[in-house]
Amino acid sequence: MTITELLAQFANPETIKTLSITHKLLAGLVTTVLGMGITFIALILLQILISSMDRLINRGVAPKDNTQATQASVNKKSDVHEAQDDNELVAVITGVIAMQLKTSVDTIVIKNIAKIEDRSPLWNRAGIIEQMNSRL
Amino acid sequence: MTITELLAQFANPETIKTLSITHKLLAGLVTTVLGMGITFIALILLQILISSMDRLINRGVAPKDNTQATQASVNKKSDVHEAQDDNELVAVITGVIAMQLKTSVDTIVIKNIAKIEDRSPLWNRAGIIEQMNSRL
Amino acid sequence: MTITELLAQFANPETIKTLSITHKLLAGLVTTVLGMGITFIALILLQILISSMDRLINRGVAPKDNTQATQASVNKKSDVHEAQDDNELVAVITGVIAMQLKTSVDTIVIKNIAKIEDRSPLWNRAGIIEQMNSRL
Amino acid sequence: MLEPIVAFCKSTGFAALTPGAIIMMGVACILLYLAIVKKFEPLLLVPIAFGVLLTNLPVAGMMAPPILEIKDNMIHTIEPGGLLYYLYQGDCLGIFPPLIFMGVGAMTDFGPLIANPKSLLLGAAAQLGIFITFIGAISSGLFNAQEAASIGIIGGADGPTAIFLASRLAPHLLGPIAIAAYSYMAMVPIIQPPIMRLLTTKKERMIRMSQLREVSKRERILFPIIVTVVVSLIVPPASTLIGMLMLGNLFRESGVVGRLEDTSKNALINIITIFLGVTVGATASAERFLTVQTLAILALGVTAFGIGTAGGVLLAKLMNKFLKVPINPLIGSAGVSAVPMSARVSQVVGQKEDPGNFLLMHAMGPNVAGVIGSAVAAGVLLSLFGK
Amino acid sequence: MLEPIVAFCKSTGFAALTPGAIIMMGVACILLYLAIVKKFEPLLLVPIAFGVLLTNLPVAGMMAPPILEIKDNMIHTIEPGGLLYYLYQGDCLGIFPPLIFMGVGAMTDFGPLIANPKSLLLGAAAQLGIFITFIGAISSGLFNAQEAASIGIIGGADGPTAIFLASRLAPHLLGPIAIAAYSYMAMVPIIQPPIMRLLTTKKERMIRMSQLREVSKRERILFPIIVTVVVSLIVPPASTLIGMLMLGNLFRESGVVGRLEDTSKNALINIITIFLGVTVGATASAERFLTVQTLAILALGVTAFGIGTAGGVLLAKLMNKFLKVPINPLIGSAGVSAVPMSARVSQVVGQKEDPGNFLLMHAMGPNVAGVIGSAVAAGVLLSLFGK
Amino acid sequence: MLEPIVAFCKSTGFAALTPGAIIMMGVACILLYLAIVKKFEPLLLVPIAFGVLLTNLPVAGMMAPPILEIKDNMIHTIEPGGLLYYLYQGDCLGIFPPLIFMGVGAMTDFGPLIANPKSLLLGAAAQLGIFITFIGAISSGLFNAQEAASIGIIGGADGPTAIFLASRLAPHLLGPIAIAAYSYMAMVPIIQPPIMRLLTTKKERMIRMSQLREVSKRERILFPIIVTVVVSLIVPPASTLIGMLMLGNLFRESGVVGRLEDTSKNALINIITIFLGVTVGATASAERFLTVQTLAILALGVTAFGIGTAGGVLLAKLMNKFLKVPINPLIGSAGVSAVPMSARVSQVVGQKEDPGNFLLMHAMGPNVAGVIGSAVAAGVLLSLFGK
Ligand code: NA
Ligand code: NA
Ligand code: NA
Repeated sequence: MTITELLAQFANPETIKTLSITHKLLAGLVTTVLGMGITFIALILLQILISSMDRLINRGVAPKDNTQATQASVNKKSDVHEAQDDNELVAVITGVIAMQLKTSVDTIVIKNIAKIEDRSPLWNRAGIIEQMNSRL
Repeated sequence: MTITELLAQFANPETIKTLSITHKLLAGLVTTVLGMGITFIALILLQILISSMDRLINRGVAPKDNTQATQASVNKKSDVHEAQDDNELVAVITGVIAMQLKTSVDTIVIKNIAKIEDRSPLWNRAGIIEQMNSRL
Repeated sequence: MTITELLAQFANPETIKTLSITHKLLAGLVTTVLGMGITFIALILLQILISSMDRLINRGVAPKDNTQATQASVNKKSDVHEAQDDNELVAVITGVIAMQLKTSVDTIVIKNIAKIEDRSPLWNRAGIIEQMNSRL
Repeated sequence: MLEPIVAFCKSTGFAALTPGAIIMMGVACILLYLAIVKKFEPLLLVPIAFGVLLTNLPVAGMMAPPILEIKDNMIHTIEPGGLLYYLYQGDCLGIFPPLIFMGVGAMTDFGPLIANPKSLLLGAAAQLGIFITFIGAISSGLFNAQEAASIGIIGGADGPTAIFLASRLAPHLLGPIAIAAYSYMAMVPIIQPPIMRLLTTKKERMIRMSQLREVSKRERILFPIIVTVVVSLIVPPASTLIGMLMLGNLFRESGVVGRLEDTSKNALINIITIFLGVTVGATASAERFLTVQTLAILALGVTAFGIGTAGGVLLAKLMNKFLKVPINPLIGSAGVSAVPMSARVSQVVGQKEDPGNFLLMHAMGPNVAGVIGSAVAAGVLLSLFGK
Repeated sequence: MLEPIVAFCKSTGFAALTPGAIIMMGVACILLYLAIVKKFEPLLLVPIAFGVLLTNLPVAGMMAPPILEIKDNMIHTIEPGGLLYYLYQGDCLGIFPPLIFMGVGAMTDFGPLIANPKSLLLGAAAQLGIFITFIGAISSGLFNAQEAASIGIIGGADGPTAIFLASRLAPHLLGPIAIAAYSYMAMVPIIQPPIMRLLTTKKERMIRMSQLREVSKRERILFPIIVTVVVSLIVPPASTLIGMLMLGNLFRESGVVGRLEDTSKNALINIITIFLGVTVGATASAERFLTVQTLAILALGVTAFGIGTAGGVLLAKLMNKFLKVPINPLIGSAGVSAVPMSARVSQVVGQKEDPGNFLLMHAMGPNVAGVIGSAVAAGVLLSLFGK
Repeated sequence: MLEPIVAFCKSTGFAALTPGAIIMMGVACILLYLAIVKKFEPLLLVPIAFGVLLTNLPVAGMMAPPILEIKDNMIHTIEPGGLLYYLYQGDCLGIFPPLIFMGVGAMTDFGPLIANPKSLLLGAAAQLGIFITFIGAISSGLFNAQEAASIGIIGGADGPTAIFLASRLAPHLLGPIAIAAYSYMAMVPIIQPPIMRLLTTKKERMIRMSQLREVSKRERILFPIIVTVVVSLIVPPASTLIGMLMLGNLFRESGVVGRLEDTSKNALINIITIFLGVTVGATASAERFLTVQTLAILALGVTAFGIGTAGGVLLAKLMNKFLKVPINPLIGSAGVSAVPMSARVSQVVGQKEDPGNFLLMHAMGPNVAGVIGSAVAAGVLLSLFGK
């Protein structure tokens, strides 16, 4: 029988019982090849798109040295969304602290998820008012 | 055909196709007259009731001069509900600021919606305890 | 008829109408005996289990004098869950205050329900990170 | 042009306005007055009262069921039902009350009960009001067993339990029962003190009780698990209420799921409270509410509270016959639950005699035990009279 | 091994990708641009736009209904429906918009309206846009009465009302109508000023209005009750929207149910906004959206806003013929609601003439009145053209 | 009087108590111990464990379906179902997991992945565990393809994905699968390090990686849109999970819908987590859980984690054959997701060799890529074995 027929019988809870163990394993192998193949195709396609997005958007942005860049990214983020939890930040801080102070990571965690200030006092208003100021 | 029949056919997605454009427009006009009429009736009735409510409840409350009244209203409001967003307040502040400081309205907005303090620690308790103090 | 038959007829909205008032009252009495009996059995069983739990878990924990114990319990609790509302605390404070200062209970209430700090910045993360520190 | 206007006038609510509807709107306004001005359980009575108002608006049909068409394995909604009809499903399917109980559990500190397990006896005794009222309702001849049970449970002084049982046994009485339950819970400081004074001597009221022992975190964590298992084994129909109450309490005491505890006692319980309150009120349509039954329910409800109070106090006195260290009988009345109000009544009445006597912490024990007690009683009634 | 690969390729979305779907994804991206970069009503347009994107992903079937089997009193789900199909039930059963209105009520201060009840007339006049647009839609010959009504309501400048009516009368147009409503609400500062200047003299625009009186707490509490009863009696089909709007406002003004007010204007409204936005967007499938009707809806929608603005301004001028103390006609335009934006437009246009003239507080009156006005208009249309 | 007592005793849970039920209650207590004392994923394991407890309480029937009567186009509930049955509908209709994913998206920072797109390859490689385990499950002869796929997905180390797939393909295994998934996610620091050390040389483990570039806001906003479109086109069945994950992330990155982001990652995700956890646990009744299958699932699950770890590490080593700038193979193991734990494992194992080497930021890339990877794998399995 063809692989398609095999897969069909394999996928059917009734007919699978009729399959020999070899057939089952073959079907399992096909599934694995298909599954890993498609997973890789999808994620490689994403990789290509994201890399090209990078090239399209950020032209001539040179990486800075560690400390500065970190600083920057931290500040920049905290501008972008107010007081949101920032994994990179956690990373750096935890890393450093882990080496020296042995402070509980919790404290950092708690700080990070300070609830963001609600930016819209009336439902669907915030955006409006901002643009009014820009427009009028 | 009578206007009622016309409206009936007009309201029926099947029969409306059979109506001439003049009939349709007539029906549309009737709808408009009815709609605006009823809307006005409802809101005028509300106006009357609210005005009379005013007369019934607030006897001999003289309006104060702008600044004071504003002050008052602001304070009074913030007594009434703790730290709730108060459009009047926004209005005055925004107006003033818009003239001079050109501060982003957002800041005001954010302040206004500071989450009100939850007044009942146990479900359906707060009210109870208050009145207990009054009663016992 | 047996009590079981009586209860069966009593419980059936159709047949209950056929019962005499005496029968109804008898059935009501049986219900009361059953109900109170089972309620007591359940809660006495709980009492026994909780008392034995006490004996099993806390061996040789002597009660301290009022003020200290209170202090302790208050502190201990606030370690256990951060800033949660603690009825015992309310009790003591309210009691004392009620005697002297006549402060509104609300203020206490409000303090108590200060929202607990969210201890997990990423969904199902907090626990993980803690144990990591312990394990690695 | 006149015709359609006449037609429209016929379609307004004024045309369909009945005296009953007008009276019910008045009732709604009275309830709003009690809730907002008199602060009677506002968190429940405001939504309930508004639900009463909405359901009695003629023609609006906010409780109207949808018109469906079921054919060839498809369910089509020809005309959608009213908003309150859909929200009401959460009540009549028994979904909302247990979820509220989960929030209550996350808010409740069972420490005083764990520290003094004898409290459980008082929490059981105070359920006497439920069953005596049940007999009263039966002997009134106005109610069948299911209805009488739903009325008796008012004596549990516990809103969600009353709504849970009534929605299963007598949904048509949900409105008056819920209104009675919450109104009387708010009136506990008026109902209880005279009964407490009547049944106790000045000497008894002056009994001081020794400081409660500390409760370890481990006990606090084991408690909800034990209660869930034991109660559910003895009274399976009570397991939904008790189980969710204890799940919420476990969120609280485990100390490792702060976000779940926070949500269950804030966002979630508030959302459900709004839906539950409005839809419970919405069951009180004129034809259902303006009946002699309603008056009977209001009368029976207050007796239930009174008898429950007496039951607690009297058992406390009986216990003193056997205990070396006596307990103050005033804490018995707290067994009716109405947390934490009846506990504070115990303290205030106690302080009348001896200003230095702090009973509140001791009264919290029977108080929270009463919540468990009435859930158990509800379970028994459900197993006896449930479908 | 080739076969299954081919088979799988056939099952991908690429195989089923239609030009329409590609265009709709483009539309979704444009909407996201407007929402995120241009800040057009982001709270609604971000979910709506993403819903448009999701519903047009081939094969994904996120709006697919479930396959059921109904036999011997059991309903079995053979194959579950798509996520968005289930969430969409909240729209088409009319559950979500009233709940959003409850949150809006909890956020809205009706004080300026209570202080100046004349505002209600302006709020009524601004609904003219709804009905003129209705006639326009009819005369276009593209729409039946139900569809025309749903398009007209765009002129109400009130998202939930538009979605509520459209979901009842013309669910297949929900997508374009919602998108038009929110886009134009965001563009009010562009649409209104020219019309306002055209219809008013410099002298009129410079009219100063006297300080609004203070509003007592008692008035604030009575207001939602009165509005609910009166509006529901005159236009029963409006009672769901108005009732929930006023319930939310009562939560706010009563001052005794802080937690319910908080939840209804935060957690609850946010959750529903996400579900409503995504599912409303999800109705905009290519075959439904890429039609001449959609273009007509966009064109008619903007006229609706314009006519509404004119209606408010003109009535204000008319009123000045009779009033001793004249009102500034610029506040009339605020009657279209789009709270609080059109009110701020009134102020800004007024300040252009006289920087010392603060109209915002006075414009808030017609502004919130417009919300009530369009709900009433929606009720009328529902009673005329509803099933 | 004896009869009814006997009758009642027969109706208690004790009468119906089975050894299986007792064992399951023990299992529930063990899970609670792991969750509360050992802090194994408490946010999920506490509700799951309590669900196991509740569902195994005899007679309580908290998962009992309702008894309906369908006649003349009406659906009547003769007897309501159990609370957990109703909440469980959110699982088996596939509503809850995507909503949790929305919250996860709102919490997740994809910056490290955008900064280093190569991470995606590692995120793909780590899914190997899913499919090898699938083969293992098949060859065990105990499971059909649907069940084997649901077991394999445990290797995705992603709770919602596992629950989503299992609820579609093998709902009867939901309990053991969810319990295995979350337990092993908590045990990642024990499972991964030995494998990582075995497959890497000290020299490889000491590779330092250059600072990640900054990621612009624009990239952060475009990312979720691109991922949604691309993944949904290639694997349509994955679009629900990926779409909601990315919607949440768009809420976060757009920066204009703070309230929606806040609610989706707090109130909403917490509510759903409670319902999902309890009901997933409630599927683990004794007859379903106490089987040889469950043991096989636990054994297969841990291998899945191990193989996934190996897959990531080995691909990283392979990539180093081609890359000018080598990557540290330790970050490959983070591809199994279990965010952010396995990323921290990479850092800690790396620091064992070189305390100055900070891999965490680099490991976050494969880590979040693993979430996307396992959602894609789930989509493939769904398209192959779904109804
Ligand atoms: Na009670
Ligand atoms: Na409007
Ligand atoms: Na994964």
